[in-house]
Amino acid sequence: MGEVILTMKEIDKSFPGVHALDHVSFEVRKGEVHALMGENGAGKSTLMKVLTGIYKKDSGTIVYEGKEVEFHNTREAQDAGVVIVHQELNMLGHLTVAQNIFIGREFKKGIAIDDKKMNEEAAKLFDMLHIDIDPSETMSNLTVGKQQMCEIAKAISHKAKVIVFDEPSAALTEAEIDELFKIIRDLRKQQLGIVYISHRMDEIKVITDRVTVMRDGTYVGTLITEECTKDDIINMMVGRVIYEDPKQHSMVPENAPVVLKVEHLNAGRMVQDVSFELRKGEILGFSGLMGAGRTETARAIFGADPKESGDIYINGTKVTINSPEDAVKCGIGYLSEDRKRYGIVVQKTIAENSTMATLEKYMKGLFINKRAERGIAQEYVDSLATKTPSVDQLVVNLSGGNQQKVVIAKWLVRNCDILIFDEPTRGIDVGAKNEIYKLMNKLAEEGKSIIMISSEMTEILRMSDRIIVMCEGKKTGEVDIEEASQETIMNMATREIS
Amino acid sequence: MKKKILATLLCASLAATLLAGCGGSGNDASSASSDAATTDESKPAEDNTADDADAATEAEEDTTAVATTGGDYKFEIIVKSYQSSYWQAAVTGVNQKAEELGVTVNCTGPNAESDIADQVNMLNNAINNAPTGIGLAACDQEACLDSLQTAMDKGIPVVCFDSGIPSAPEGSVLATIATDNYAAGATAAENLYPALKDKIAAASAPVRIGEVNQEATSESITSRGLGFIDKIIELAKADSKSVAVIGNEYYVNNCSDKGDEASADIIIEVAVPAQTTVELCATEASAILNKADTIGMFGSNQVAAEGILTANENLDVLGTDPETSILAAGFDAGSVIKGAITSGKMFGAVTQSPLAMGQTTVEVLTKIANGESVSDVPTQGYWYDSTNMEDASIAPNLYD
Amino acid sequence: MSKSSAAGTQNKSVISRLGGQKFIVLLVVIGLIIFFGAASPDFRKYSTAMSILDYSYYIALMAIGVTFPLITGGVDLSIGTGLICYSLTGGFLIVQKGWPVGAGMLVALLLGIIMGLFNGVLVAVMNLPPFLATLCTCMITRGLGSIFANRLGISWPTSGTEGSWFRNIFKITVNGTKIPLGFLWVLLLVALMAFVLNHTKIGRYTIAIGSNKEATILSGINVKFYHIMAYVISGFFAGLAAIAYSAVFSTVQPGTGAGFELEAIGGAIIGGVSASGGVGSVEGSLIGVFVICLLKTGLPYIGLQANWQQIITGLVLIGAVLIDIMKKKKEKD
Amino acid sequence: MEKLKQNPIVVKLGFNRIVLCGVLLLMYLLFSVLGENFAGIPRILSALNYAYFLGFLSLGVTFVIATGGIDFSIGPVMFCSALVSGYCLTSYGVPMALSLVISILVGALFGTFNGYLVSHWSVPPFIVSMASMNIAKGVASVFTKTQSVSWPQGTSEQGWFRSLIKVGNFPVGLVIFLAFAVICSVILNKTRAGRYILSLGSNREAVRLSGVNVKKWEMLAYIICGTMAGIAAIFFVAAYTTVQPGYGDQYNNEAIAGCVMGGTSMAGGLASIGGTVIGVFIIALLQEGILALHFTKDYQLIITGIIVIVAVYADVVARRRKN
Repeated sequence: MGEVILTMKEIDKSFPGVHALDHVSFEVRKGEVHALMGENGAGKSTLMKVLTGIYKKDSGTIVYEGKEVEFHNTREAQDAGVVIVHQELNMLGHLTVAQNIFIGREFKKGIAIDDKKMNEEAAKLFDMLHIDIDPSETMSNLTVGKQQMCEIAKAISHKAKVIVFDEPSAALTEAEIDELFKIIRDLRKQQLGIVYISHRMDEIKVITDRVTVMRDGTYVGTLITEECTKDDIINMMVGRVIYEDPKQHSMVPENAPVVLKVEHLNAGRMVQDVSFELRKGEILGFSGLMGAGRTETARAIFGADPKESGDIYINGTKVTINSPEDAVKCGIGYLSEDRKRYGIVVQKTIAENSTMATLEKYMKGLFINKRAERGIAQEYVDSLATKTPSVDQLVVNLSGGNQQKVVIAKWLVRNCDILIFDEPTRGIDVGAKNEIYKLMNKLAEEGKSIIMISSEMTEILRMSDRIIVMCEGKKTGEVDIEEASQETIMNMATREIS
Repeated sequence: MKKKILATLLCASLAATLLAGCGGSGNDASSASSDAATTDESKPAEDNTADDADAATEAEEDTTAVATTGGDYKFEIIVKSYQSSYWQAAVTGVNQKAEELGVTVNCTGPNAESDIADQVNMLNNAINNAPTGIGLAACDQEACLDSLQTAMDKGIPVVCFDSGIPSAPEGSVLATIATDNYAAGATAAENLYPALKDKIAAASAPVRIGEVNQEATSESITSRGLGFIDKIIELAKADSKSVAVIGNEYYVNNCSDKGDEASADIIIEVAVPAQTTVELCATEASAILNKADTIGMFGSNQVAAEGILTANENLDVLGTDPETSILAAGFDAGSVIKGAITSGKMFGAVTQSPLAMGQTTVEVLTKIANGESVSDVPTQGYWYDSTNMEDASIAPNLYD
Repeated sequence: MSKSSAAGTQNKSVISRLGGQKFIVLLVVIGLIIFFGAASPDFRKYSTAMSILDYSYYIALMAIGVTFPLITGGVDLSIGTGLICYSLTGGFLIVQKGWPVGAGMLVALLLGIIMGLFNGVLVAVMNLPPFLATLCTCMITRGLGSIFANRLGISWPTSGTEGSWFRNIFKITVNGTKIPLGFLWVLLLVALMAFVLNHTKIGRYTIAIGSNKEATILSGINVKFYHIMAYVISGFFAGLAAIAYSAVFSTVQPGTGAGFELEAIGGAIIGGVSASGGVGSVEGSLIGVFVICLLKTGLPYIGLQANWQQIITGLVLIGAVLIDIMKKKKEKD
Repeated sequence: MEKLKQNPIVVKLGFNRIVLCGVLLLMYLLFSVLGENFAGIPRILSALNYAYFLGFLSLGVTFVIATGGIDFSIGPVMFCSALVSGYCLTSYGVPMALSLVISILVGALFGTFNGYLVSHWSVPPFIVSMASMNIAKGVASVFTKTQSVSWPQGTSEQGWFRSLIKVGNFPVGLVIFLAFAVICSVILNKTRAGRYILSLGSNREAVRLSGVNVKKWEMLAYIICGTMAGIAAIFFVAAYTTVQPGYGDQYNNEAIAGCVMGGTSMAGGLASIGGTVIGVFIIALLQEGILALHFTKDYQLIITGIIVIVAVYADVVARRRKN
């Protein structure tokens, strides 16, 4: 491990309503892989965005190669050698791989862009990284994993001195992860500083040299990987033991009736022959890696995307669900992973969002009964403890957790018996997370049935009565909570399907 | 009666000039004023439609005493559009005459002849400006009727030029200065047909005469188109040739005899583009010019004639020799058409005298303002071709 | 199952290698030519081809230009009235003020560029929705053209007169045969702009902006500049189109021009430019324009009145887009 | 200033709306001072004539823009409605009342066509507009055999429809127009249709995933728009008598401008009927005032364009500040 190449000191950053970074410090040395860990919303990505100039810090200093710097945009950061491989892929789908890699710094021959040379250079990069991708392929034709590789190649091509990997492995298969690690070790040998953000404990142990843990926007501590155990890290991350506690046994009575039965559901590449049952009062966890097909399955059940085949039974009766409208009529509610895009109408008030699925019940003749609407909205603001001055508040002004509660309220107003929670706590701070968990448990106790899709292992283990694991569009396992462990689930989630 | 109205109009307009702040030196105009006063009282029918106008006239009565009988007239002239140089010539004529007579004119007009609503707004606006008189070349015969009524109620005399308004309220339009478009269209046929006669006589198969009209809605265009068609039919029948009219339904249904395409010796094909623009006229024209049996063409206004010439830029089939080329007759002048006639691309054209028309309009309006009686002034369509373009009777009418 | 899908992708790649929608539309163009040719002997004449080409220049030039804003995911509605505005102003200076023809043409081009710049600033810097921004400039150019030209209809110098040399740019007579020189220029410009689109930074970033503007900004590219450039190109080509229009149709009338842009945009979309941006090609737009021009010029030959032509053009437009949508749907499934 | 903006009454009415009203009044004062005989009833009546049909077009298109779509076939559709129904009236002897109904029906039909293609086939609204604009012009032209149609004069037996605009000097049209504006406002703000139209303009997917039949509501917006174009046709002919086939597109821009000027956002989700009404009045007053000052329509177009740019820019800036 070499000298320190990058130091971030006392970085502070607030967004309206959220103190995202509270005087966080962090450093990277040459030739080390430094893991940055923490729950979702702990502030890892924000910290890295401050580093690369996407966000402007409120206070604090960044010292890079001995000089204090402040990058104003990613371009400046790149030019200085600080490159980020984003969690959300920043690809230009209509351009080719090589064109994406060299975007903004194309090789030129006269005034023309020298695509041939770019292809050659990209090919060289891929050779070096031992990746098999055709540089002239259109980006959108690649799998998510391949696209990720391109992002890495792009970062490396920047002659980077510090590379930040923001959850690079989330979408990758085992084999691809091995590839990735090989590359990272190579880079470490070349004395690059590497920041590795991940949730996966196993990976941290395998690849990193040091671990820095963040929680709720604060710095918790830094450990030498070799000297610590997994539990040490987890304790630092969670801060509260309760997180680590898996549910010990299912809360669902043996004789609980099956409310939802899905048989041989097929919908494109991402949903292949999925079958399962959901019982009354059960929380059924759906686990798997990013891109495993869980969300797609949920959307197909809900009628949001067309399905090719498969039967759905509600309370034993076969139903036809071709649109969300049908699904809602069958008593299914869907809380999307991406609230802003699929869950709420941000320019509308809490009251208006709450009755979005049930408006016909709040009519007085032709007109909307605004008083009744506000009444029911207020009822759920109270019972869900949504923090807002009034139900007339525009949803755009609420924090993530409270927005999520509005979405939940929307389905509760509808009185849905089956609720699909897709990543219910993504982007929600820890306190609010606990409230959401409590709420879900309460709903289950009241006899609602819940499908919970989550990428957070702790969440799955804590909440589920039963767990279904998916991988590459197929159901690869189903375990009761009693038998479930991180290892078994991860095993199923990464199982190569023959 | 007519005199009384005139007096009213005069009075109102004089007062209006004053109100508008153009009041000049005061001569004696008390006779006009007293006349006006009596007419006002004798016409209570106005009350229900234009309280406002009445109020205005009343207010003005006291001031008319100081108004002049001469020069301080103000006229609003509204043309159909500014699109073609025809209208530019008319406006030039208006301005020339106005300067000569020492009257004020304000010329307006919509951007396109199809902007009927815009023109109605302009007319209403002109009425609200309370001018001495209004000269109007109406885009549409019906759309202006309400406004004309208002003008009459307010005592503003209207003179129509270029196109008449047959159904105008009695007494609102005091004179019409217009060409008999039907006859003008026929003039084109009269001159074109003899040149084609031999070819028609010699032809073994049916021959085709094309006609491009920019639209099928305005009186002037449709009259010209039908005048041309009917004249050809008449002349052909005299030579015992049968004629069929095909193409645009309006012209087919309203000509004197649409005949039978299968058995006809002469086929008249009428094309109307979707909008009144040169490039669309050109597209239509080139389709007809391209047909092997076409021997003659007629474009019934400047835009249509220019469309034919534009189409010919490629086809190069127009000329003056009926044996080797298609003969085209146009309408109106303008540098493009004039150039084509000089260079032998176009056989000839019918021109009106927009310049004179403009001048006459102002003249007539002034006469009305002076209390003189006026009557309709028919203008003519003149046939011109390369042989007579320089003639003293033609040359002044050939505007650029 | 897997076998057939593999065969499917192979089929797709054959067509996509030939240019996807471009290829299909090219077939449509050829089909239309054959159809009209078979239906009307007059259509088969050389002079007809000349008329179609003449008619196509200004639309084709506009379409080449507007392809760029379309690919950024925007649109430029000001090119139609802009064309008339530039042509009127240039023509006014030539005819009324006695400027040399070359200078008038230059003015037309300059005005185009200025208007493009204005559009670009509105969209890229002030963040106005492209549709609205250019709708406003559409109104503004319509008014300005009329004002600049004193509301007069302008006839550019006609052939045979002094200063008509500029007409030879588009059509030259050699030994009595007319050579459609303009088509050559259009093809050259298509080649040039296809090169610009595919092999220069301007084109690359135009596609990038239409593909994912955020990501393009994150790549550290001066997005504003390149976004503006797309509209400048569009304006410049509207200026070129103004010259072509003046050369072919001589007379320019104030107050017209609204609707030209829709033919150009329609052509571009038929030719495979995606209305949501990111996808499109200059050569595709040209082919698309010919579908529209062929319909416009060809339908009169089979005896269809102008009003039917409009209906058919409308239906063809929807048809073209529907085919595209169906195709995408199928690919997705 | 900031304080003023926070005032509850100001918030309720909308700051932009108040500014627009100020602009309207200022313009009127300006024209009254500068223009000849501008102040007074006749000018206002004349301006209203222009405001009626434009207003109905704008009201209709407000719904479509609220869904995040666009419809610029409204002008030609209005002309098509007026031509088809007028032709029935004058050539087939259809009674006046029925003709008016036909006019509205033709508009509604085009609205349905547009709406169906946009909502059920996901054809981009821009392209649908372009196509149906051509189709409307063509259909009108074919139906009337390329003839213009002149509606009966006020004095004739069937001229009663003109009292829809005014009786004597009383602007009946204004009452009707404002009544429709109120109805539109109620639909937009107090009914399910309005709620869903606005919501789906803001976030279509979220509304769809709430189990709402978005296709139906989106289509409804276009149908309302088409129907309004049909009504606009009646007010157009009542004011201007004659319609000519092949035209109408000159009114698209002004109708959309009026709507957008009033604060309806092209991004969808935000719409203000009150704003639309003021916007329309501004345009109508502008065109009247421009004429009175002896300028040409060209200046009106330019000024309208600039006002829209300013209004939209203000909206963009306000939004950016909010986020």
